[in-house]
Amino acid sequence: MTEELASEHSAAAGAEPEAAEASDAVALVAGKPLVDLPKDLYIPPDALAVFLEAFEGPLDLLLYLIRRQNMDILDIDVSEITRQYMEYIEVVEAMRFELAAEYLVMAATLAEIKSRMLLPRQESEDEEELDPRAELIRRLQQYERFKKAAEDIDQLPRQERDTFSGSAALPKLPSSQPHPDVEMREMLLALQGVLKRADLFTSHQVEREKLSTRERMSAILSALSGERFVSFEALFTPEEGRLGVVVTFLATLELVKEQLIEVVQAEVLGPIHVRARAVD
Amino acid sequence: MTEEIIQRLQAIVEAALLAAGKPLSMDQLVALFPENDRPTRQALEHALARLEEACEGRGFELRRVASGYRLQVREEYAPWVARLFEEKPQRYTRALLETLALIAYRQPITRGEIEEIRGVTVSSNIVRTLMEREWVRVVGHRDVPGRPAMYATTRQFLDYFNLRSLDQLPPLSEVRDLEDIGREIERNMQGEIQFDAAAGDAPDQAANEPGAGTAEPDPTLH
Amino acid sequence: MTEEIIQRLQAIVEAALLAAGKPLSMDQLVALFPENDRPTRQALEHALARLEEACEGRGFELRRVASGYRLQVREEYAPWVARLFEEKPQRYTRALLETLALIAYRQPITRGEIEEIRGVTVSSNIVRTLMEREWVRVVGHRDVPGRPAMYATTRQFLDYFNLRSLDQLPPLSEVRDLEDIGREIERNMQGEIQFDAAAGDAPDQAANEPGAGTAEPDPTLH
Repeated sequence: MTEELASEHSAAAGAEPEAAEASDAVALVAGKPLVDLPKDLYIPPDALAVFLEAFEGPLDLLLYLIRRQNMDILDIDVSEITRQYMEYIEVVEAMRFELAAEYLVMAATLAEIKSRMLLPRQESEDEEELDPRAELIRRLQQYERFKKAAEDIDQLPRQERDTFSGSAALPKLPSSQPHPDVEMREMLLALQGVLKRADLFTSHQVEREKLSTRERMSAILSALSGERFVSFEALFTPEEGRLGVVVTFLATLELVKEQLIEVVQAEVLGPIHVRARAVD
Repeated sequence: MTEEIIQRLQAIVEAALLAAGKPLSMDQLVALFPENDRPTRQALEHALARLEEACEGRGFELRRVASGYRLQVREEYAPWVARLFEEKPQRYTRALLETLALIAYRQPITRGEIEEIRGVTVSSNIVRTLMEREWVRVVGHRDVPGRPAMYATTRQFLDYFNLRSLDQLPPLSEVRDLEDIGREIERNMQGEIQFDAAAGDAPDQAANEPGAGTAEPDPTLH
Repeated sequence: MTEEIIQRLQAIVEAALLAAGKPLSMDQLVALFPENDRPTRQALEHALARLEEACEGRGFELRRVASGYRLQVREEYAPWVARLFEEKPQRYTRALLETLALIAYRQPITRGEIEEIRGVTVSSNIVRTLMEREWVRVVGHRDVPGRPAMYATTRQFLDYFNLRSLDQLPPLSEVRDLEDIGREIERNMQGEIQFDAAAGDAPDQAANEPGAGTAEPDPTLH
């Protein structure tokens, strides 16, 4: 059943009269492929319009003529091709169809090549004298390879024709609010704004204060939040080294100064205890 | 009906349901086939039943809904799938960033103190957002009327900004010069990396040391 | 990694690809998982390979295209699936396909350069269609008078044509350079002459052939 279906599909697709799609046919006229130009190059007027559209330009027409003659692209009979090309142009002009300027330019080029080839070859002046056809052959070859590439691309399996993206319905999705990203620079810019407004720069103390001290103040406070009194020594972590001890000491002094903790010593030389002034 | 035909019907139905991405009715499924080569409804139902089985253990399943059949992502994978559709997170407001910066630099600090510096009220929303993100926590209460909470930054805050300690933030005096901020941070981090490399295998303790970020103890401090 | 975990990853990936309905990159797949529970790329690739196998004999397959991985209907079922859609798949004119081919193989390329090779004007319509389909975009301007736009193809172009990279485009046919062409012509003519000589009655055409003048004068011919 596959073959049947497939052929029905391609048949349905092929039914669309689109000249550009015809591979062997020169053009489609009233749905029927026009396989070859009549030998005498007489083309009925209605066919001519379609015929004009069947070619992508003078290079395309030349390629067609070359292939129809079974010529090798590298060995074009310029006289013959030029004759046929000119006839084609004449017919089109006789029918008063608008002809793209490129076709006329090509006609001139062909005429020039033909005339150059008729000239006797200069005897051993520059031995590297190029075949006057070379440039034309180069252009024809170049165009032909991209014409072929276009056909290849058209053959690639593509979405909406040969394959379709698969998708399935969504189940109920949990809603989650993602967190925005913040760059430190953003935060510092914001801070700069505040500082300008608050004119905190004038505060000598703020400038000098080490942030680690403030960080430690927070740490001590949160350590004190649970219990009523903690021994002063417990705030220190000897493993931190001298610098850590100094930071803790400074933080404690600052906390005392800001009246955030109170320090109690029951007797002279007795153990010192600290606690938060306001416990949760 | 041969096994092969059923297998084929099942694949066609699956292909069509995935291409449609929405429910297809039995009529629509029948219409996939040209008139001269239509399977019976019974055959299609058989193929659908087979498809249902074939989806076991996979990321999607066949559902029968009012308008027909549809393939649907399994509910158990919703948490992962949902992340595909997460909206781009909005940006934080300037007010929030200012509040965060003030808590970082002036901790422990109360909301009232932040408001005093910023000159405007700090909305509860901002504080809640910062707490929910676990960048800020309450470390105590100030012993004044109302006993306002005092806020400080957290370990998570440091982690997020790749800081070992708050000392790695540029000092306030340098925040003044915008152009230098980026360079300063970079230099600090560079120093950190070099420090780490030099330290080799004495990591944890150094990492916990609050002053580790600064190579030389600041003489003005003492 | 246990069998169970791989099985689960496979189902999650399948669920996500079907939920997305378009290609997902490896980065996007990784991002499905929360940061603290991310599988390695290797594990995901393993799961994808397993998924690919698990789609054998089904209506769809896993394809890798430029933007990532995509689950798509198998080509063999396209004839049935196509009947779901009222509209026939869009066809593209030769002019559009040739322009697209030139942009694909010769990017970055200006409209003037395309016209030079095709030998005809490229209509603005074609360029607009290609841009609207997001197959082509402007990647810069050539530094010549008029600063014409240079076009290149996009990832969407590759995705649409089931390609992973430009390398996968069908190879361009060879073009021999001018000197080669010259030599070729000579060789051809030489062969022809010998053939003619062997055949006995040299047809007029060979003598009239204009190209003959450029060959080494052959004493036997004249």
